[in-house]
Amino acid sequence: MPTPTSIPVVDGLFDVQDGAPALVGAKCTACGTHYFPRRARCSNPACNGAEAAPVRLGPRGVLYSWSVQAYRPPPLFGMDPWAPYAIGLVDLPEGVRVMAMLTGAPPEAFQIGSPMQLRLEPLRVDADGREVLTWKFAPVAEHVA
Amino acid sequence: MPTPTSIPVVDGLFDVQDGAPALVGAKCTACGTHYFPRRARCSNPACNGAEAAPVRLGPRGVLYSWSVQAYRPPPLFGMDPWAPYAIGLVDLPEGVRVMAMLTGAPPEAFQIGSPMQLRLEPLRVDADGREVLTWKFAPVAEHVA
Amino acid sequence: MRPVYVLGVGAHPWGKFPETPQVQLAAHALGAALRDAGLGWRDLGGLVAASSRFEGGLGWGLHANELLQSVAELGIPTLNVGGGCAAGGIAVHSTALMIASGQCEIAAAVGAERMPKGFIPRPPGTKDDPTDSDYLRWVAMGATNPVYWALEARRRMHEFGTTEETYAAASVLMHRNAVGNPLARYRAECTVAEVLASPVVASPLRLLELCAVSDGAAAVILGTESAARRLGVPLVRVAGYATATGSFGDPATRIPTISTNPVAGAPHTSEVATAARRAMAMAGLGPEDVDLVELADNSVWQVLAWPEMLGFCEPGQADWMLTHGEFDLDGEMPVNPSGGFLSFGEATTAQGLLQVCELAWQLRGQATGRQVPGAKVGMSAILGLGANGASIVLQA
Amino acid sequence: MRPVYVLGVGAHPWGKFPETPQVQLAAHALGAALRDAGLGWRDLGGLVAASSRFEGGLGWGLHANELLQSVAELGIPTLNVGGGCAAGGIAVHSTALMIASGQCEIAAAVGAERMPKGFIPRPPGTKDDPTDSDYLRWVAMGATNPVYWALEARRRMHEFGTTEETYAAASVLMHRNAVGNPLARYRAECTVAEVLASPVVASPLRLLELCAVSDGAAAVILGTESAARRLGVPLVRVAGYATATGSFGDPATRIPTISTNPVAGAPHTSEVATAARRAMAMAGLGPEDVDLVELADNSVWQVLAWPEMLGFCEPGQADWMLTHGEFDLDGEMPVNPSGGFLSFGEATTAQGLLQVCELAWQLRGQATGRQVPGAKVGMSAILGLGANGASIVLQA
Ligand SMILES: [Zn+2]
Ligand SMILES: [Zn+2]
Repeated sequence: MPTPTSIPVVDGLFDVQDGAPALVGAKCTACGTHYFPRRARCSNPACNGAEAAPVRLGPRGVLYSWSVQAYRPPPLFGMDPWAPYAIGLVDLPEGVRVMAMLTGAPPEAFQIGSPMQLRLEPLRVDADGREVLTWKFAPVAEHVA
Repeated sequence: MPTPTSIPVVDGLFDVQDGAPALVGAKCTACGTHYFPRRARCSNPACNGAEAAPVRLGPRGVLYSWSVQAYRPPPLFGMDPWAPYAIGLVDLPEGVRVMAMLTGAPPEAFQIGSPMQLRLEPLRVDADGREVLTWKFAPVAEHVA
Repeated sequence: MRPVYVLGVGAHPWGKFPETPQVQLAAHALGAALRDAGLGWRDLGGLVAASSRFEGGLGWGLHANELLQSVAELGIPTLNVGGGCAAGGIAVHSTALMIASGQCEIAAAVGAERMPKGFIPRPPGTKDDPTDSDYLRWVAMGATNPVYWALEARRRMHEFGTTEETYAAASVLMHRNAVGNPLARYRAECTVAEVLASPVVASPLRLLELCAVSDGAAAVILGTESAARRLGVPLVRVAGYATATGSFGDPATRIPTISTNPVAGAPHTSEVATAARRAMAMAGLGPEDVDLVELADNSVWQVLAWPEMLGFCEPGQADWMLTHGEFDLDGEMPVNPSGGFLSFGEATTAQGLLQVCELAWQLRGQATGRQVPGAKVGMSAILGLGANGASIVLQA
Repeated sequence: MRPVYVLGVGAHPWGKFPETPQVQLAAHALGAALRDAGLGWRDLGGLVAASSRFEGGLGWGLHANELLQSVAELGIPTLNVGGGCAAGGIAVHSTALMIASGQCEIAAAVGAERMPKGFIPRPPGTKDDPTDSDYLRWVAMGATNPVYWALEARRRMHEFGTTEETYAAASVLMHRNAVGNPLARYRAECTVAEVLASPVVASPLRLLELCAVSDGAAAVILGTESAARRLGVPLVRVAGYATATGSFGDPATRIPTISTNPVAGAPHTSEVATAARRAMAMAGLGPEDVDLVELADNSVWQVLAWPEMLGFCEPGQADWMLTHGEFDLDGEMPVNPSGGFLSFGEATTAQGLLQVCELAWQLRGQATGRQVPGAKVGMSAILGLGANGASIVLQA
């Protein structure tokens, strides 16, 4: 979680309240559609451009699909040390399907349909010694081991 | 003129033969239209994409118009030291109207219709101490002073 | 081809808006045009965006898609069209074709731009390439855009005796027209003396004789006659619309090229002259039928040269027309009642759309403060990088 | 709208051509199409370019203008259209509209691309922008393009029991078709075992199950029926042409987004499904009338999923169709006789045009080595960044 010794990989995508992490998205004030990340307006044509307001999402969901990336992405992705890792799509109860790195299990050990839980984990340590955090999903504890 | 102590600002736009500088353009093998700089094909629709072959242009022409640039252009233009300078359009006998820096007279002293002559002059000195040459046009000697 | 009508027009004011992302400017302009037409987002059957390279468009010039994904995922056909500063005019042309061809009943064109500061630079991420004339003009002679217009302006002085005072008077006229236009960025009147006192940028042109760069956005909604009648909007028809490219032998030295191959008798700025001729022919009208023109005054030179090129007066006659008030709002041939680029500053892709908005407001009699009396036919003319020209003729 | 016919098609082979500038690839392809039609450059009445962001186009996406300035300054209307990988299909659509609307008799569409190596990167010069999902997907999770297809492929295994062997068999089919296509980059047959032995890139997808990036170019010349008859070319009609964008609720996770808002019952990859449905409706045909399809196989997943999406078989039935030879050249529904993206490698803006070239060769009976027997109706389907879809239906 963000402390003076950690920073988010990008500001405004997640936060921690009372020790609990959540993704920060938006909810249409007209039709209730949820979005991630935050956005200004709803894209449901029925809403005719209605506004969307910030909202916290998750932290639980269900794994919709996953893959393991075997080759190192371009340098903008600063994961260090680098090793093949899983990326998944997680269905949140708010109706948003979110893409995220997966953690909490070996890369090829994930299962579609598993309950998942949001975690904020370091991608790397920056030049100032701070952990750079990103959002990930892990299998819910009672479902592993 | 290019010597071991000078280099062209861009390769292939001008050369010196027997001490005489010229611009290097192209001539359509079908209709005879001249181009500057070099290009592969003629754009006269009557030529149906005919090839154009390299050819030397100038070195004399007639000043079609001119302006004095009072503000320093973006850094890609490495003129050093910088001072306001004239740019002109020169009609070459081959039918090409070429844009160039003007030299050989104070910036505001050029006259439309003047006979002009090609000169290769330094824009700046590079990190290796070489003069970086560009093409310019100057009033033909007997017409100034 | 079935007739095409203007259903709605709208714009965001021009200026500098560092806090407003490009897509938000676009949504503002198109939202205003929808309200003007009495339509909602879901009524759109197609969307054409004038594609910018400066900001937005998901980084790939997909401005129509980004706008739909931001506001209304309608599934409708979109088109993202390039064309440099002519893109807005080209977008109106493509939109008109969507209606005329029967592909849809109601479609919109939008252009929105946030410009970088200073001289317009090379596109983001451009490599130094000796076969790229845009690289050559910078590295070998540092030729800024104003120099290109200055070379034309100086030549005109030689050929027709145009004076610096006349050029300054063109700037004065543009700024006077803008006083009445709340969308314009520069709305203060100025005098010939003030223009002549402004700093020379590229002789003979001065700061107040060249257009600045601005942020801005504009949108036009077109539709069928039955849609126009159903909505009850004023009946303004898109009587002519055309695009063109440069012809071989055109003597204009185009940004960013460093040479031309002029052929005797070939028309100057042929991409615009040809587009305008085609648009007029399509409308079945001649220059004498046009009540006002919105033309791309990147500099004062165009205010004089283009009315001649477009057939509104003879070559060399524009100086007399200008100085005798014939280009004024109540003159024989009003030029840029909006105030033009000189009063707006250029927001590239939006500019061609703003021209068409202004034509519509004029023909509807809604151009409060800058109305051309009794305007029934208006024409736009715009030039874009790469030898792109476009012209739109509206008729009330 | 008047009928539109294919007058000529042409392409440059796909591969890596470091010595050939983008505009030269374009000139090669359009030159070949002109020869195929028996036309010269000066016969063109309009030119539409699928606008790339990787190279050429005067740095501003003006590829049609650059081509004309290089080969023939005709003064004709041009259009430079974006649309990511769908741009080629969108360009054919715009060109067809030029003919159908009566704007011109003969017009061409061209796409030419030289791609950077490796994973497709962000556009040149892009800034790090936290509101840009293309930035977020890279910086926060390093999601490469293959991961997006891999997520779909894994889900399909879950829903329909598709096996890794079936995915491999899709690659085998594409490569077998390409053996007969001199334009393809990869023309060697391969086996299921060889595909399964190729390295995993993004599980479950392997190197031979994903399309590489290539250089290539293709062009299509369209015209009126009278032009086709005058030239004496085989009569192939552009019976349907449509573009579409994504619909709200589409469950597809689109490159480069990092989320979706799936709505129950909403169609997957709706931009392509909608475009195909509109093109079929325009042609007055149904899936059962189509003799072959050229679809955008960025990965083997599309080879199975898209025939279902396009209505050629029921959801989940494609595995059986593939493994029983029904997608083969002599099967019930031949898929990608050209060899597809998997055999060509993707040259983004050119790809949608190559599809239409292949349809024309097939319907003319000129697809030597890969001919679908008795092909009379062919359909293309292509997806582009920004939720752009396009589909073209040709009929002999
Ligand atoms: Zn909503
Ligand atoms: Zn020639």
